[in-house]
Amino acid sequence: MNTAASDTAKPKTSRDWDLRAVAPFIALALLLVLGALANDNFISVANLSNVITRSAFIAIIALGATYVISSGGLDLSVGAMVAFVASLMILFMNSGVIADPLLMLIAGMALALAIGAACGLFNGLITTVGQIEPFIATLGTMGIYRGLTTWLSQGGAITLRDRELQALYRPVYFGEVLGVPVPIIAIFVTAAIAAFVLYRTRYGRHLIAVGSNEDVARYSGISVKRVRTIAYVVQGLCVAIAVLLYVPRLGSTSATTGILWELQAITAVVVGGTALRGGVGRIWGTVCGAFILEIVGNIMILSNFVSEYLIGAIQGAIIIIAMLVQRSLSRRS
Amino acid sequence: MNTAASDTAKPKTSRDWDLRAVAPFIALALLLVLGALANDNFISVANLSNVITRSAFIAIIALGATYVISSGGLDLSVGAMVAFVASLMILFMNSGVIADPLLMLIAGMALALAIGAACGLFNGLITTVGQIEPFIATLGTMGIYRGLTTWLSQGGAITLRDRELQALYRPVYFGEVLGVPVPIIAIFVTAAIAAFVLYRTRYGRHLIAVGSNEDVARYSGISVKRVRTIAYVVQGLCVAIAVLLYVPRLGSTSATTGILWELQAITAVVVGGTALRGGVGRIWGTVCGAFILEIVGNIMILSNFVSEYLIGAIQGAIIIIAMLVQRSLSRRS
Amino acid sequence: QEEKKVTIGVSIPAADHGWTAGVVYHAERVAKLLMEEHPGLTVLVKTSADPATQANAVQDLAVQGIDALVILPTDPDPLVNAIQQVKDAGTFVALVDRAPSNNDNGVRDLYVAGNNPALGRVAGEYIAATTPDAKVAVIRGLPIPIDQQRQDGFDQGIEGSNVEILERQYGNWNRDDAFRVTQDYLTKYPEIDVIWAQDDDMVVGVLEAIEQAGRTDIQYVVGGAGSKDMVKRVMDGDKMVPVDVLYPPAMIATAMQLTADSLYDQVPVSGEYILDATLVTKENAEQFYFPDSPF
Amino acid sequence: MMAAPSEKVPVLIEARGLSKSFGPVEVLHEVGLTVRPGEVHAIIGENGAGKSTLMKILAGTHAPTRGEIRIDGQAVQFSGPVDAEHRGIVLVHQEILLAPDLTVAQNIYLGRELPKGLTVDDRAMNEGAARALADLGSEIDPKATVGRLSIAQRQLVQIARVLLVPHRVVIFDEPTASLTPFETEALLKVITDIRAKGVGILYISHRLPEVKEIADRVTVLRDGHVVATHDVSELEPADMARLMVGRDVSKLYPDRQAAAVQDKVLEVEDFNVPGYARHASFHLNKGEILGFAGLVGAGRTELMEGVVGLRRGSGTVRHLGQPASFADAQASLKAGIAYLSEDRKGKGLLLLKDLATNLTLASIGKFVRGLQIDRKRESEALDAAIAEFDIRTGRKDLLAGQLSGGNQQKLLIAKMMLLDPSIVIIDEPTRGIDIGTKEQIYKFIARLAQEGRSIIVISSEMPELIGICDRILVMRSGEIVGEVTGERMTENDIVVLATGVNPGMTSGEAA
Ligand SMILES: Nc1ncnc2c1ncn2[C@@H]1O[C@H](COP(=O)(O)OP(=O)(O)OP(=O)(O)O)[C@@H](O)[C@H]1O
Ligand SMILES: Nc1ncnc2c1ncn2[C@@H]1O[C@H](COP(=O)(O)OP(=O)(O)OP(=O)(O)O)[C@@H](O)[C@H]1O
Ligand SMILES: [Mg+2]
Ligand SMILES: [Mg+2]
Repeated sequence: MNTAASDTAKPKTSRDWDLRAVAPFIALALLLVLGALANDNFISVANLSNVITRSAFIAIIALGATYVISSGGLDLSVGAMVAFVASLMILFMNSGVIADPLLMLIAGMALALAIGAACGLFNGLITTVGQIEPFIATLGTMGIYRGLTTWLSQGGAITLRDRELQALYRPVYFGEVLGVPVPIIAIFVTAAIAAFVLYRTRYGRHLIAVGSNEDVARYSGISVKRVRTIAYVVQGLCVAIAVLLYVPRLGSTSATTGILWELQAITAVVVGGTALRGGVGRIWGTVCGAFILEIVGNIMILSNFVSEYLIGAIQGAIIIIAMLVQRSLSRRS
Repeated sequence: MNTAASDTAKPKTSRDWDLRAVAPFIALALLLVLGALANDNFISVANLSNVITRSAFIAIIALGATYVISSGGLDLSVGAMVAFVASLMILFMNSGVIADPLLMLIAGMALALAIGAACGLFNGLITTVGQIEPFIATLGTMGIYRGLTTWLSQGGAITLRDRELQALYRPVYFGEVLGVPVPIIAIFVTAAIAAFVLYRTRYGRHLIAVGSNEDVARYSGISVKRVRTIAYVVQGLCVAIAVLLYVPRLGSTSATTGILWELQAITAVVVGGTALRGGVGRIWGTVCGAFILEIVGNIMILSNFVSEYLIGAIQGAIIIIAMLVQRSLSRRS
Repeated sequence: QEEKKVTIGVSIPAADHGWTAGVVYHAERVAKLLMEEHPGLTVLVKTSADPATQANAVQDLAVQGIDALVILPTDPDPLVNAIQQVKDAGTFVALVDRAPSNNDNGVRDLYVAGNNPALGRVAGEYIAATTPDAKVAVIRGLPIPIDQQRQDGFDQGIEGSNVEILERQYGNWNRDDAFRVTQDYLTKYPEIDVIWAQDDDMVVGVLEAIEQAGRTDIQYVVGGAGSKDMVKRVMDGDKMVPVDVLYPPAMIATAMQLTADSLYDQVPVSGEYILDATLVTKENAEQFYFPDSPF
Repeated sequence: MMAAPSEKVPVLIEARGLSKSFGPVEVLHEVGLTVRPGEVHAIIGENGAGKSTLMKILAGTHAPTRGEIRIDGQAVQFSGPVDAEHRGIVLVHQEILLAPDLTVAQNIYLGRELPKGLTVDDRAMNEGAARALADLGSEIDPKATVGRLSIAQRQLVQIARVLLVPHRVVIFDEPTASLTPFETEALLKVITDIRAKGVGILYISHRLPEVKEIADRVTVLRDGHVVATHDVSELEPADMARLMVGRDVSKLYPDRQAAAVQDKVLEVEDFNVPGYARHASFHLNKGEILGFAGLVGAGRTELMEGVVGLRRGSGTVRHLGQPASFADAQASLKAGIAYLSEDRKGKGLLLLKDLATNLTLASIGKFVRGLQIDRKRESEALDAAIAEFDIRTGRKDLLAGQLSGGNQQKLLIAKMMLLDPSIVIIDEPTRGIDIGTKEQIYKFIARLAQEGRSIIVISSEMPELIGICDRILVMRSGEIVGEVTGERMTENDIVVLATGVNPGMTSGEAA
């Protein structure tokens, strides 16, 4: 043990932080090079646009997770919440209470956002008012949301029935604006808003304070419970936005939708440079982390060297290597 | 990650601590009452012995998790590690390199322990020397262990072929000593050793110090990396012990063995009163937590009130309620 | 002679339990055979763990340029759109096993399937015929549509008989969960005649739990799919496993074969090929026994 | 006081030309220093002068950028604090470094547990810890969890821990900052004892009379340079202050008239904080400075935290005549009541965030324009605070944790003042603050009162309370046991009330 070790643990100047913030982007760049070597098609616009488009779900959910994690919380229920919100949304749109498809679609989307926010609020209240460790609280609600979805779907799938509605809704995932797929726009717009709120507003400041040191926040007159609860609500809204993109893609959902997405979202957040202990939030890092995860999967499928049995192992190894690269980058300097 | 307001987080008298430590046992007692109301057979010796016996895997793994978590770490790879160690153990015993079944069995068991320790060491080194956030590091190794298992089993099952060996091995799960099933003995012996090491030895003291405040431990001349790494090795050994009990039960393993056991183990630890932030370790609480999880599942199936679709939801709700009961217990006084 | 260059993409679920492992095994086996047979042919086999990643995998295959797609969807409805895209690009699509709600020529050219409702029905009929007054405990798989189809088939199969279903619980197609559920069934019901476990993997756990409890009231267990272990037991005349219901993972091989034929022999292959859910008995077991398969 | 060891005695530890830079900023410049066996060598200097940094280098926590350390004439290089400890050089840190989840005894013996077979000998360690603490005049329960102790108690535990190591040189970095006279006296006695055994001692304190009392030699640091080293006999506290600050600090406490108005802005009746304070009743007048004295653990902090809603408590509180009940600090801050915690690291500042973020944390609403935080105004506020409170920082982009202890305290005061509160409760306002800055803070407090604000000062330094307060309430064991005003505001009267040793005095005096 020497002093050098303890010195790196606590960065000395804001400089250090900058390198840490850049590290995920360097890891992403390295992966792009690796991908280009693995398969010629990798670097094509079509492929990259595919990959980024489909990272939208995890990226947007991970934006919410960045809020929760920077506030010192954790949400394991997001995958189940996707299934739950999507089920209710589709069931509502299948119910036919509104005749006009467009109106119905808008109502369905509003409903999804409301349910997402409500689920987030529920998570938030259990952890803050109920004072239960977030890991356990949201593991519990994960069970609840997934169980309710199973019950709603009676163990099967819930499929959007109305063809007209489906046709109307399809462009939300498959459409393009000025040549850019809608989900990509959704990622960047959501991230921009998230970044603005986190870095530029009063609430964002409070969030980071709560995550850094709860007591300091409390003594500074910040309502820790309120700030944290809102973070969970933001997470719920992000889940709902992901659902808005998810439903038109597959037009259907089931009790298995979104399984393990929580781990992917958290991984994206951490790979993006946000520490799990709270107090730091890196919105753009998170987006980058989500891209990294998706690209690793893409490279696995495009390259033909890896036995499909080993894909999981290689993915795991790549994540670890990416983190090691980050670490060694931020240690230099 | 702890939302508890600081005055409950730092209890004022030694009373409080005791109540917190006792809370899981009270929750367990309440569950027993609930179970007895749900079904007459619940409280029968046969049923309870079944339930406790099969909780052995999670309980023993969770003991290791208690070490890792009190040291301020986390291990998400344990479920995959179970599958990996079990696969290698069975493949070795199928290889027939040792003719005598008993010797082969002993060699196989020793091998399992060695592999478990090695996997733990690998996890430990990545998080400590590699300085990667444990959540991500062990998520990565989870992928690696599970991927390797899939590859070893070619996606199928790996079954112990030697009938004689199997017969010899069976009592390790199904046998009894003085009427007590072997797995139950294994739980309590492992827990007693774990408690002794954690509470009574120098290493245990250092472990808690590292989890409580890393800098302080370092200034006290404790090698933080060594202590943490050993905690992961202990976790690996606990996984191996669980494997030793697991293999004789079905005589086979597959790539799906142990899926989500990591979450169950962590839940058991937290339900048992150990905080995820580290610095506190409750061995007997963990054992109690593992029992609680298994009993909740048992009650679900024994009772007739719950639709099979809703079981997950009710289980989630019960965990949350159990934690709320704990909280309110430790707040009173 | 110069064979024309053709690429077939095969997208199947990851080998996450016995049956899918069998699918992977057969896909790999036939891919090799086909490529030997046709020097110009490339077969890309890709596995995915869940619908979302499989949709990605299909997209990735399409990016690489394929002439035909053989797909066994993890969950069909969520994948319809992804398949549709490939189909709309003019690629030949063979859909295997799991059908979406609208399974017509607009979505695919060829449909090869085992028969999920039949798997349930055959098991139900066997139980109704063998033990018409049996009390049956059922262990289901995961809450997804295939499971529901098997369940509905089973209910049809026992219709009209006195067979009583005690309970249905999810065993998640997992041996350990099946073991746990069975233990609890045994505690809860003093008398069970038959356990239908819907899948051979789960039967392993069921049998161990019964043996441990030392219960003799259970007359037999019916599984499904045709794993080599269970087929072997049927072949050997195991009392507890008198029959098995076939749901062969080799159906992927059939689909790949047919697809290759349609590309090379210019024989227009299309329509539906539904494989039977054959009842495996001691008499016919031998022909369904593949000792080399992982499943 | 003992005679200083003669110049002939060999030097125990010596620093030669030590320099230290953090990034581009040099905080120590060519510092030289010697310590002889049996000598108490005091280091004094303003906040941020580099005292702690120098000590950390001597104790192996930091490596010097240039220069060398010699022990017994041999040049050495420490691989870390543990290496230095093995060579007999131990440091009592200015910040508390204890594991909050372990007990007192476990902390004291951490890393060198007494073995008993395979296990650790908890009984022996508990006894040893109790003895070590008793030597320091404290009765802290060795089995108590450290997380539950007050700052002062933790400081004592930390000192006990260090003194248990075999040592040749003991470095105390502001050991008395959070101690009351009672514990301070015990500590000084301990120091006298170990010095008699030939141990060399380095001693940092901002309490100059204490330095005068205990030290043999004094080295003054200013901006990382050694200004002078003198035998203590050549220096009076006033000279020390002048050397440190570079100007005369003859009049520490501002002149002020006691508030004339008897307008009660805050009335507290029968207030209870479970476990800490009982039946507390007091009031605060407009424009008044009210002092709270008491020994460590008297419950002053907890009582105030209860009143402002940071802690659960019950009782009647009237603010400006209206009944008030504050659910949390947000509520009390909104009512214009600000509480400055004594625990600046744990509850005052976000150590890993920059200065501006910390400064505006409680009052961020004032820096919002539209939806956005106005970064420019924030940075202007920081400039203003640095100027007004004389925060010594090399760079404005430092993290709060990188400020020296005293400067952190100034930042904390600046943070709360941005709220423009009408009632200010300051807990240990000058803990760890150099004498020059103290003067500024006292002036500042007086000015606040002049402006018509009302102030409660909790302090363990009686001279300070006597110097600036209009009235002083004394607490003992969770109860307000008396009030002293005017003529009666003497150290003796306060000590009698605080300790209760003169039984005839207590009951009749209660406010
Ligand atoms: N890790 C660090 N990185 C950058 N600057 C630092 C660091 N540690 C200390 N400093 C700076 O070094 C200077 C000296 O600090 P030091 O803590 O030695 O002061 P001090 O004399 O002990 O003051 P005080 O009386 O307030 O405790 C300060 O300006 C401080 O901001
Ligand atoms: N570990 C503990 N266990 C039991 N009681 C404690 C403990 N620590 C403090 N107390 C009690 O809490 C009360 C007040 O503690 P504290 O030291 O915070 O008071 P204070 O007057 O604010 O002291 P300070 O001078 O440090 O500000 C005392 O009655 C003391 O006995
Ligand atoms: Mg200092
Ligand atoms: Mg205090």
